[in-house]
Amino acid sequence: MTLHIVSKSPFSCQALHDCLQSLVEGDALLLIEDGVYALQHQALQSLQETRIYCLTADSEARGLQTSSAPDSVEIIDDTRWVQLCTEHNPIVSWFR
Amino acid sequence: MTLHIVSKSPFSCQALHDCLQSLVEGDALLLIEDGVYALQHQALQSLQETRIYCLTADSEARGLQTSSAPDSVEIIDDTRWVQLCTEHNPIVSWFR
Amino acid sequence: MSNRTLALCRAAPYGSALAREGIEAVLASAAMEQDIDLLFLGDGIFQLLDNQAPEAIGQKSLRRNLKALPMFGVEELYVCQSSLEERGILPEQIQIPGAEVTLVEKPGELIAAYQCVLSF
Amino acid sequence: MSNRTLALCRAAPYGSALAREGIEAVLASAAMEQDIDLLFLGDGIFQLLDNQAPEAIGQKSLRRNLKALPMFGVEELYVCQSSLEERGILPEQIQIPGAEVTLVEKPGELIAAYQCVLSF
Amino acid sequence: MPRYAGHFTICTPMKFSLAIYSAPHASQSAASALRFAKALLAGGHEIYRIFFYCDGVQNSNMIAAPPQDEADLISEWQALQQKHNLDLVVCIAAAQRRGVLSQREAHRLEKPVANLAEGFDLAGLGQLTDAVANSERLITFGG
Amino acid sequence: MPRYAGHFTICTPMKFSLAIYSAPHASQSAASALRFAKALLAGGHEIYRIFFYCDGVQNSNMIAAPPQDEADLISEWQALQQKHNLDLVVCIAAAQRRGVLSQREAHRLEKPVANLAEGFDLAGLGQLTDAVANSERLITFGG
Repeated sequence: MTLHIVSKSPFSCQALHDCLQSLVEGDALLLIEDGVYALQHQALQSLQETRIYCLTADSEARGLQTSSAPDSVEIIDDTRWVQLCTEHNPIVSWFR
Repeated sequence: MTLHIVSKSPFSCQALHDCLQSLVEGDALLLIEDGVYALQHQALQSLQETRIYCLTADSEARGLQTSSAPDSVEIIDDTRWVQLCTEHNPIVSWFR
Repeated sequence: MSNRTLALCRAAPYGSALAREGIEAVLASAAMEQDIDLLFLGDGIFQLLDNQAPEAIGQKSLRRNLKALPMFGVEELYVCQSSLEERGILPEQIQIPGAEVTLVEKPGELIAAYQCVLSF
Repeated sequence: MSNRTLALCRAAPYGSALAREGIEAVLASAAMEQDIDLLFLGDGIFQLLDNQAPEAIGQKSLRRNLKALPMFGVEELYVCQSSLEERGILPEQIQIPGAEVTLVEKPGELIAAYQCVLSF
Repeated sequence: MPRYAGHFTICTPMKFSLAIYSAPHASQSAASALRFAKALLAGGHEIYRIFFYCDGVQNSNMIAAPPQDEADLISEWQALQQKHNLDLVVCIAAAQRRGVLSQREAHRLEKPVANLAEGFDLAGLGQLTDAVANSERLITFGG
Repeated sequence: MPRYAGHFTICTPMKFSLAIYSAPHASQSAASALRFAKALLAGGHEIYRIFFYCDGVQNSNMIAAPPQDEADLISEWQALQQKHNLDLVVCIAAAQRRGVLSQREAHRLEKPVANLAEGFDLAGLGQLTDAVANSERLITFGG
């Protein structure tokens, strides 16, 4: 199962859009860097079947209220990030 | 009157979107670099009141058929680019 | 000669250096007593969010720089209203002490009032 | 050990160096006889457009590099169908001599078949 | 069909400044700026200053060595500077962060080598403010 | 409310490689890569190679001098390299274009100075291919 890593804001960049077009059931989505602004974006609301993760360092850096994020989002630390990478293959980065 | 210079593709970047939100009647829009892909984008079709220019060097570089672009688009060279800059003020660059 | 200048701030903080380097240019300008205003538009409004804690990603808070603006005489911050709404951010989440936040409905009309626009 | 690799090409040519440097990495890989396929998605499909003439902007044609792919054994190019449609590009506008263009309806299923994905 | 129009209007010379934020090879914008600068000068206009900021400071890195068949923007800026006595200013703070140093800065920061190309000067952000104040047009090349 | 979950699963060590495309100061992604590399090593995993490509080659520019209160990624990479004997490979073609040269390259290209930091090696794109072939996971840090 694929791990998709999105690092750009969905409000200014097509990265999340292209990624969602390439999601398959069972894939996981990890939000890092400016990708965490997806927590404010409605695109996440429609993702019922996808496990969504968000790096805590990046959401805290930006002052994002993770309490308003969808229930399906799991806030994770770097250790868990590494673990996600061992559990998934391939790993696809969406950075533009 | 403002000259807006857009240099990113409207298919992957919010530059054109943000620019169009900031257009005032009488403003001019210049497409350069990857901004010329706007010739393929429907957003231009709705701009009846805006003079639209496109750098020929950039549309030719990318193999874009300017014949399919809206009538309102004028294909210009670098000399005319300079002239547009003398005729307008302020000049606003939308590059991300 | 003096030119009324607008800094157009469209970059989210931290992901790229542009937000920080934009504010640094504005502070330099204000320190030289040039008239400079700021318009936050698009993802630039995220620069203003409260409770930023970028230590864990190895960066300094950008809000600290923004808070310095009023000390240099920049007391009014323009913010694009539809950019806020698109991102679900409320005006009370983006206050800067000592500065007045003015929501702008038509950014194009604001832009047209300046002789020079620096994009960041 | 050998890994089936997919190069995910999402950058338009010329505006940034990423499209060119991506294709250079693919050519290097193919020259070492590694299995590597390409999926053009998003603005990456613009790399394939015919009649590119970048001399006036001081760059070399990227299509020349793409045309070298079949010589290195890369004969099948995957192209995201909806990316084409969104951009109003027809399949006949993106042919590369010696290579077969395969339109992909579900890029996610293609991606899942690889052990390694290099994003460009 | 778009209109192809010939324009031969003669306009009054104006004072321009450019702000460049991008490195030569990463994006096209530095090359666009160079082309625009040449067109400005060809049109009889004055360039008050070109200010290199953010990644744009890499336009002054003298040890960049692009392949023979690729554009060499650094040399092109230098040639233009010599021909027209341009004021090419590189933001000193942005350059430090990105590893572009003059001899003097290298010495001050205890770095073993310097790589600022001849024809460029390091200076503070005040030079951007000054360019804004003293130019009729300022154009940003970024991204 | 999202779930905050504690995870203490012990997983089999794996062989990772990273490809880094971004300069230290322009974007966050090099810093993210460094953090991820540290987390990998802390988790007992092996890093087969870190390949610096595109603007990522600036991670090996030894004369970058960020202010004292900002992160110094180049030094951090060097420290990590020393501690874990990492294979830090910088794409030679990308580095030439962007003005990052070893002594040997500087000599060959007739440039007066070199600025490749210790601990990094210049090599061809084949080293990326090799990393792909010999790693169980490859992660790209770009943008």
